[in-house]
Amino acid sequence: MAEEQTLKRTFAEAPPAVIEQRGGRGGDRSLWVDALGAGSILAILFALYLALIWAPTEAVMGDIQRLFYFHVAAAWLALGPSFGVVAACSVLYLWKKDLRYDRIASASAELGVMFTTITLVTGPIWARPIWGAYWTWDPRLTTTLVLWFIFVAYLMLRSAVDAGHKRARLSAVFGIVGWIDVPIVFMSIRWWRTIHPTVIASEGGGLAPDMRLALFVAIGAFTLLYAYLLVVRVRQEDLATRLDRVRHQLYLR
Amino acid sequence: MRVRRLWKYYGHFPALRGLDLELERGRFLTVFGPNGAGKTTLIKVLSTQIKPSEGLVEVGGHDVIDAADRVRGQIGVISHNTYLYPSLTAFENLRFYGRMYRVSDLEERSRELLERVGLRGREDDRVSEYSRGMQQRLSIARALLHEPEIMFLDEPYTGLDQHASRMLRGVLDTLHDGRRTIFMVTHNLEEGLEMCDEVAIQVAGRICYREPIDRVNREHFGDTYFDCVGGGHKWDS
Amino acid sequence: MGFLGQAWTIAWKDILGELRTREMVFSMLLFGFLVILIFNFGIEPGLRDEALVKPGVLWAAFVFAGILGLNRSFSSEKENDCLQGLLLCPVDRAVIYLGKFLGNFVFVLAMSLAVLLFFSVLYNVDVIAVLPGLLAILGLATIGFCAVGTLFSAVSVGIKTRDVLLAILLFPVLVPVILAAAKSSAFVMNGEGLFAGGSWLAMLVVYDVVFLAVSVMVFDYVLEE
Amino acid sequence: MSNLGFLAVGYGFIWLVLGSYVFSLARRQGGLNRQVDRLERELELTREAAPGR
Repeated sequence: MAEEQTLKRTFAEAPPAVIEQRGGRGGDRSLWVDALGAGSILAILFALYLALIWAPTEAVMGDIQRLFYFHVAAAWLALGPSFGVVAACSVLYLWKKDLRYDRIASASAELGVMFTTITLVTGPIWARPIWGAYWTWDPRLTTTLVLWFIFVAYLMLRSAVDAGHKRARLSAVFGIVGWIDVPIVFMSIRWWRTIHPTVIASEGGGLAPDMRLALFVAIGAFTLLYAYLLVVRVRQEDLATRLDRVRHQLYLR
Repeated sequence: MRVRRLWKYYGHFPALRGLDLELERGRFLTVFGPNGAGKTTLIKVLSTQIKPSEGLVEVGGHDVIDAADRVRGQIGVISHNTYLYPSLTAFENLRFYGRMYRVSDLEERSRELLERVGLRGREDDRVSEYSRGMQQRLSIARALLHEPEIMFLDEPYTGLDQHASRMLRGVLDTLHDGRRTIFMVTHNLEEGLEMCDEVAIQVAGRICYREPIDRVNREHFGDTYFDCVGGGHKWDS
Repeated sequence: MGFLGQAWTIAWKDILGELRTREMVFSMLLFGFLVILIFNFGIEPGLRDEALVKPGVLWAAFVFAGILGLNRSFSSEKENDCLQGLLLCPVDRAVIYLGKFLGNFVFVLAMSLAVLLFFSVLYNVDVIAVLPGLLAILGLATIGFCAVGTLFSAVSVGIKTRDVLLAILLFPVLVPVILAAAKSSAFVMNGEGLFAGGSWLAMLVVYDVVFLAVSVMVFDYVLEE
Repeated sequence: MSNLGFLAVGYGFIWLVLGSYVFSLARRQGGLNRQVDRLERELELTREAAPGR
């Protein structure tokens, strides 16, 4: 009898939750997200044009150097926004205890793995014809590899714990420790010999102005793409969480 | 002890749903309830082992979140888990916990408690060599080391033999001296009704019945209980 | 009894328990010996004299054997639900962290010393002559190893796949410790003295300070439920 | 492999990774939308069935 009553009551309470739900799904198609998506596609097409056609061929390295624009863009995203957002949201979660921050951190870590993978694979493809070897234990390469391991460990930790505040707490702690670790990793590996080309030399040399423009456009385009994918992914997680909650209300005994 | 609109979620599952409870100093309250009613969750929230999701919880006049260490200092917990280190001896276990609680005259106090739970002479044996009943008795001594004002008992009779149960009853009897607050949860009606001043029944994360013991009809308490658990007409209102 | 006294009480409880059962240190030791043995077969005899090879082997052995101890650190508290009993004590969570850290530090250091002895015999390294330098490095590296290791051991304790997970979490974060320890002990073993690799020592110190501080700060969140 | 060959492989890889991630996002979104639809249908049904509502 009690069960029947609860059931009725929760069902009666449920519709608003689902309306909220519908708003959520509609929200995924909201204008600014669409605009962000369209903008990132256009920006990437433009960046492709600049990188492949417009930018001059590098005198020493040849055409392979054209890989560099997106390689650097991916590396920037991996080390900068992706990991930064993971760490910032980890701190925010521990502070505010709002699971939304946890969802943002997890989405950003996923994107981080993707961009780190792109960096790690395009690097050797570029290095092979230039340095004659796919891999060198150069600081930047090695740090990126360690970064990749930290991202993957973060995601593995998440997959090993059931969703909820416990998972959020544990992964936040790991995210923070990992983020603090990366600069130290970089420092420690830098005290080895460096053969990685310096991208933007301090005295302004190194890169022709046209190339620099192409590089910045590529970075901008990838950052837009990152923002778009992050928003889409976080909204998915939000929706999945709401779905879970409604379903739980419904089937609660 | 004061609990107001206490909610505890595990994921989306609410183990405690807006539970209200008050217990005066010096009273002995037994909470009954079927499995899954959230009894252990309640005791864990009260004893600062888990944090409440929502609501206000005060134990011994202190908030369990803001003043957790204050609360911890004045409560003793006896559960079906003994919290004893199996590779250490009984005496070493007491010494460890005594130091953690900053108990003064620890040696003397340990000896006295070991006497009280009938483990004198076995204090230098490792806990792993103890029987379940002896471990539980030592666990009682451990919980009493710092002379807590408030005792929490979570199914304390589980897995105890005759001797140990009797011992536990005797210890509870001496503890129940009008100054100490005792809070016990159990699903065993017989043992639960024995010494308490007040009785409550918890179903589905809420308290649905609460009476002083002298207004409880012992013979028919079983019916009351099953009415509550099975019917649940009270907890909805 | 003060802050450190209580932390030491926790550590001593772990050490005493270990002295009784000898489960962990023994398996750590054996594992460390085995790693050194295996590496011996993996490296060509001629290469063995290269400056960085020997310390590399040594540190690989320490890390692999040490992680066994970290794994047990919090899972040993699971028996009889002792971790709950410990959490019920009216002590700051930082004290619990420091206590577990101290215990781990003692275990890992004891294991390292024995493995070092074994290593010096098998790889013909005269460790006695360079012992003070090696000990300093060993101590600093073990602090860093246990600082992060104790934290992650607590993170992984409630997880089914905790043994593997701990290694996956810990190794990438430990890269600076391993690098710095191997590099600076290479200097020491070459007879150049402890301060020839001064910047590496500085890195170890920085790592230790940073991660001890961070761990103390975030440990509260790991155990909270 | 020629210089341009390496370039093609590199660019191919980048877009392959990005494409497959976007594809997986789209699939997940499809699954979520289906779940929402199903839940709404169920709710319609139970609301009609519940008396007094």
